Amino acid sequence: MPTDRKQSVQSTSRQLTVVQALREAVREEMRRDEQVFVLGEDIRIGGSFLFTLGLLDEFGSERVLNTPISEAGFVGLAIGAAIQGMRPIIDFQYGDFIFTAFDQIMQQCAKLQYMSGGQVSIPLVFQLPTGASGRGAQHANSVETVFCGIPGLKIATPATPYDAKGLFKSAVRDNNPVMFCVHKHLYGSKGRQLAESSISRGHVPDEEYLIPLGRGDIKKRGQDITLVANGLMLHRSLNVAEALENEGVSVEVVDPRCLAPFDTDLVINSVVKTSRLLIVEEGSERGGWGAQLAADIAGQAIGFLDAPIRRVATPNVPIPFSPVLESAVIPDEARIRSVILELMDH
Amino acid sequence: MPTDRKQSVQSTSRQLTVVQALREAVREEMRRDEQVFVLGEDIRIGGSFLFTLGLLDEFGSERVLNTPISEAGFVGLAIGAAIQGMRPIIDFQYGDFIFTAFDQIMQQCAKLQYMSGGQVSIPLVFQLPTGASGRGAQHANSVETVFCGIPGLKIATPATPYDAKGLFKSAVRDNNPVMFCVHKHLYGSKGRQLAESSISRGHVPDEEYLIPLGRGDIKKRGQDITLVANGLMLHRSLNVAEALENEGVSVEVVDPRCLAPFDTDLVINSVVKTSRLLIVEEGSERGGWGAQLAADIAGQAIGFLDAPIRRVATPNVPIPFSPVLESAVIPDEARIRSVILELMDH
Amino acid sequence: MRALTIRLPQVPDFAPLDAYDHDLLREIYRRMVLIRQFELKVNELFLQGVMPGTIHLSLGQEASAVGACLALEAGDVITLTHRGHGQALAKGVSADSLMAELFGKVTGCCRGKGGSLHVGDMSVGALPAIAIVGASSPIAAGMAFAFKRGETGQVALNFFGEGTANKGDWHEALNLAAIWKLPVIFLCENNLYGVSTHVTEVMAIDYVAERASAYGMPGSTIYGNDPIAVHEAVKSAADQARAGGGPALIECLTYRRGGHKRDDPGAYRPQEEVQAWLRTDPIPAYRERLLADSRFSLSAIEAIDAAVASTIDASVEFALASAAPTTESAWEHVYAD
Amino acid sequence: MRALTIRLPQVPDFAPLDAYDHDLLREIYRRMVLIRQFELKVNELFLQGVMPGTIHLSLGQEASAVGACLALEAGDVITLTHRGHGQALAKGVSADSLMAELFGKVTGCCRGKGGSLHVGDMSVGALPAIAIVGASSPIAAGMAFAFKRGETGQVALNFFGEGTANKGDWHEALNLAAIWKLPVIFLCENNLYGVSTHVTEVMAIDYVAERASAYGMPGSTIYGNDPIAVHEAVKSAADQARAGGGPALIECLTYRRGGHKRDDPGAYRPQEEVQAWLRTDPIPAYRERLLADSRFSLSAIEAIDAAVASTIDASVEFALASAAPTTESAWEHVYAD
Ligand SMILES: Cc1ncc(C[n+]2csc(CCOP(=O)(O)OP(=O)(O)O)c2C)c(N)n1
Ligand SMILES: Cc1ncc(C[n+]2csc(CCOP(=O)(O)OP(=O)(O)O)c2C)c(N)n1
Ligand SMILES: [Mg+2]
Ligand SMILES: [Mg+2]
Repeated sequence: MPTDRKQSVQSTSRQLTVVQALREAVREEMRRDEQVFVLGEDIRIGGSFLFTLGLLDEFGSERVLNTPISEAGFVGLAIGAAIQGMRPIIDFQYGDFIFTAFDQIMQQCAKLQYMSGGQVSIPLVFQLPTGASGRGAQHANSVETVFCGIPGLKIATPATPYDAKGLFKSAVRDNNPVMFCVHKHLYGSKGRQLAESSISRGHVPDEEYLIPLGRGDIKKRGQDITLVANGLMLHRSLNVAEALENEGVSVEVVDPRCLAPFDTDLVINSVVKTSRLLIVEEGSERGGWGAQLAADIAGQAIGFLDAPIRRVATPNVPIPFSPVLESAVIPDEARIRSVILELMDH
Repeated sequence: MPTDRKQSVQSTSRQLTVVQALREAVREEMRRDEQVFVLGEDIRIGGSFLFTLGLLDEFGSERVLNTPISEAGFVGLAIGAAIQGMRPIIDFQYGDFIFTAFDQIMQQCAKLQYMSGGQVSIPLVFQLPTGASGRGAQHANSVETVFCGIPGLKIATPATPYDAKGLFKSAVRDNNPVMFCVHKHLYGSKGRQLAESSISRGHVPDEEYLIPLGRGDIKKRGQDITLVANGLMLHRSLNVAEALENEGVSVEVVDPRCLAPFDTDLVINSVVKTSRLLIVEEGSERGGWGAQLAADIAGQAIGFLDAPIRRVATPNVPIPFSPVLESAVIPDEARIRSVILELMDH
Repeated sequence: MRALTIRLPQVPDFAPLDAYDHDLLREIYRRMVLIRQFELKVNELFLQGVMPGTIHLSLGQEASAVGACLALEAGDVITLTHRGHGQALAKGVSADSLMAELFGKVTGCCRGKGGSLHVGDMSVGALPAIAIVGASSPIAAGMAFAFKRGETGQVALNFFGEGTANKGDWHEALNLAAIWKLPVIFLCENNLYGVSTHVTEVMAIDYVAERASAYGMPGSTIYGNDPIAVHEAVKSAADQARAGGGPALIECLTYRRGGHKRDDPGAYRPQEEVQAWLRTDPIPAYRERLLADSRFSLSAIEAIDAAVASTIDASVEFALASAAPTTESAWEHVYAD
Repeated sequence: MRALTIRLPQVPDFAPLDAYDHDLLREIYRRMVLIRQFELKVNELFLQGVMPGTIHLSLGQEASAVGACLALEAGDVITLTHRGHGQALAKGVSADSLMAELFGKVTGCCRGKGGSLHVGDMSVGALPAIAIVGASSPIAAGMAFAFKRGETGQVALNFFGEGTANKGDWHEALNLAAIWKLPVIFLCENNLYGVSTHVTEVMAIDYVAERASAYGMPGSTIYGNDPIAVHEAVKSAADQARAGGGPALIECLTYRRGGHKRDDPGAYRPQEEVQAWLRTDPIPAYRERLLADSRFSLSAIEAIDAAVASTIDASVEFALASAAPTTESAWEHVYAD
């Protein structure tokens, strides 16, 4: 059964990086709807991860706006514009900087629709590079985690070019704020040293398509254990799963793709089949989305489990700079593999 | 076996409200160590919940500072002062306003100690009224939840005057940032209409004592089911547990008292005995501390469970203003009771 | 306290009213009285313990809310503060839906989900209020951004208090509005206090409007208890903004007649200051000026008072008679479709 | 782009050096060269692919870092920016520990946990750098608060870029410092760009220092490529601050010789501007002035250059020879005891 990643090596298919797929998505949506515009720091030259590269030429500086370094200000501004019918996309240089605008997210953007009794809605996409990439603690947050508990937000964490494009287009058309979190190592932007750059390329069809927010995807079928992972961790998990297949352990790899809404049913159905669950995420273990998923399964499907629910995540530490330390704390293939084997012993 | 709440009706004991107990704690610590000072909005007249009432008279305006409405500014200022050896206590009017200073918490306060390789430490207490109290969505956040996943922070959520005082004194002496979250309905400040004001009074001994951060407390012993709850929910849970005792259901009520560090062992030991676990919290279900606890138990003690791990929490909605709606979403005794009974049927 | 004297009211000579349109003058009066009566009634209902939640009254500040809102077009929008009843009524939110909202009823302007801190009605251009100090300023700039981009000719007006000018969001908003020349008016209701804290304690300058130059924006400080002065200032700023001239900062000096919120007696205020300001109550002052204008008779004015009184009574009846929201509605509007 | 001309360098006539202490003049030179050589070496190591992480070079901005830091006392503290190597060396962080930090070694000033974006050494008064733009300003004010409260006579200096002046944290910090008269100097390195974005695009005023008046604080704009001018300005602000006169804002006009960070060629900058500024390189300009002073011979200066070169070489050797942190150390320092 071919996974998305496998499709990527079919010679006939069109191969894009994640950031190329995202640029296609944003361009298509900007052509389709002139209320869509992009703002952020230095986006006229492409932004930090080249998400906006070339947009200025096609759409002009009225729709591709360089902002001052004023995150709370321009998030608030985007909220106001969205309330008045526009559909802003905010490109963050690093998702990490959004914490300086956190009140605008948590208290305004996520709640105004509700507080107003439905009088306003806020279609607004946040393009947020997430995760660790060798720059120390302040540039290494798994930002998606922080937003998981906030009602009113949607959260996407695509791992492949195909998913990135389809989800991004849905995000732009959604009438709610969407936190679109892409791992910094997955964009495949030129000039960026990617730890695992090969995994950033993949098949993207020519024809238009959308992927609904909230629908997960089984990236590899298997019988023995359910492994749920997203973002960069999905790739590491798939590598392990593929290797284990040859060793007789059949891992089903589920990519939730979105953290809110979360496709819990997809996981439950898989767990019913495999009776074992491992959750892999990059964010720190305490308070991660994996905790919520584990709790949901322990609440709704505990009877199907033959083993403890295990999690592999970063321990509760800020991310250290030194490359040896960064790799020591962030889940790697060896850790994922060994926990799978432990669970198979149950 | 008497609980803290039961002690409160012993006629010989000294009875204080939570806010009185807190004021005693802060006063004692300010006398003990002149590096301790308090800052916040309008604290010279007592602050929002009268936490600082009378402090100005004893300690003067050099140690009791009214700030401008500049949360990020004065949190940062307190961090700087702490780095230089002072021990600031920040009184927030409502914990909800801390989100405008979130970067200072998440990226600075929680990480500078680590990033600097231990060169600095930040002894800093945040006094944060938390939870819903009839003021609509922007004043009703369970702020403790948001901080749970941030390594480097400690979090206390006392529910009784005794715990509040003992934990607060430990918080002031701790060399780390401590988020001290007290439910708005529990202070017992004069002039505040308290939904359940009786529960705010309790025994506080004359002698000095400390309660270590991270040690939970069994508030009621029981055999049949473990119920973990904090803050206002602890009181609702105890009411239910006491009523059920007469109906032959013996509920063990565990108060974690702190969310970080979390006394997971105390819960595990209880679950080993009871084989059933219910977690009750006011924050919204998705991403709550209860999810983390459920995940930990599902990972470490799943074999002892005879029933699913259940949670009672606010559903994933912002808190509505209308009193009928607020009470519909926030866990009440009826909901707690019915889930206990469901679990007992397993 | 630094410079108490400059914080005492400096009541200017009032401009004669002859130059003004009769209906406008009348409506200014009516709305000021509407706000006053509405809030007195709300206060009473609170003291009786029948009204839930908390309230922040704007008694004494009616002139700036009304002067500002009546200088706007119907299609223009305002953002409101935690002290928003007056701003809402000034912009045309109905007393019925406002009162019902305070009672948490389904007929409230926000279906009972907002409450006193979040009142507003988009159909009259009043964005449901944002209670986090400073957070509304960039949002107002954003609405203005949409107006400018859509070339709609609309203007946004951001109400805020002087205490709010020390928030980072406010700073960022003013800068964004200035560099992009957005049609937004930042309207400061400087009532000298943020809760209990006097403005001189939290700013080392005399007036909030002095900050405008930091953004390259025009700023002015006016006597905020004269609705006509406020009206003039806002009208001319709105004209400028519509013409592409960008934002402006207008500071209205005014005063809360009561405390910060219902349980606050405001005892932290020096008596000299309180007494001096209480004498400047905008409503009697304006009423006198109307009476001095031959176009307004005492009986016409009393008729307005009476009509307002019955509007208020009706709004209470309406609110009390309205249903509470259904429990199921708590689950609605978390996400838009 | 508005007003390019006012953004071209306005090189003033330099004051003669005779009035200055020989050792100070020498040390200014040595530290500027130290920074330059350090960063050129770091750049080279990056291009070779042997250095991990990312770097933001301050080539061209040496004069303001050195002029400012040498105007402080040893006990004074600075906060550093993302572009902090120069600030660190200027304040006295050793090249060895700095280089080792960039390599993520346990001998680094932050034990390898910080990296290029977070360098600093408390023992010389350099708070490990804060890479979130604006966040360090209130923290600097807080350190100054402790100095004032403890009557220690120390001063804090907050380095920030002109782009940072649009952040809310910065605004709140300046206001707090002003109302509490804290001994803190806000030192703006205005290199005209925040990443690719020219200051004229994000501010509708000419100079950051114009914002000082919004807080009731003295502000000045100086030519930042003259270390002597910077030294004078900071010295007098520090004297004021120590005497209880409160904070000051000093804006140093300077320029990045390269792009924002290693992978940025800086191609968004107009050639006219780049060329004009490149001609103002502070190091040769200052070197010439030294040579014009009879107290400095060419050979003495060349000896400094040579000594610096070996310091840098030694630092690379030191860093490369140092051990990586142990894996266990990743778990240390999350909480203080
Ligand atoms: C960020 C934030 N901090 C604190 C508060 C609590 N608070 C509500 S109103 C208020 C005072 C606001 O003062 P000002 O801006 O002058 O408005 P006024 O109340 O005088 O109308 C404060 C501190 C808040 N709502 N938001
Ligand atoms: C809050 C925040 N937003 C964005 C960034 C990304 N960033 C790093 S440096 C920089 C430019 C800063 O410009 P300036 O203050 O002028 O300093 P310079 O780089 O010119 O020294 C930006 C936008 C950040 N670190 N923090
Ligand atoms: Mg005020
Ligand atoms: Mg710059």
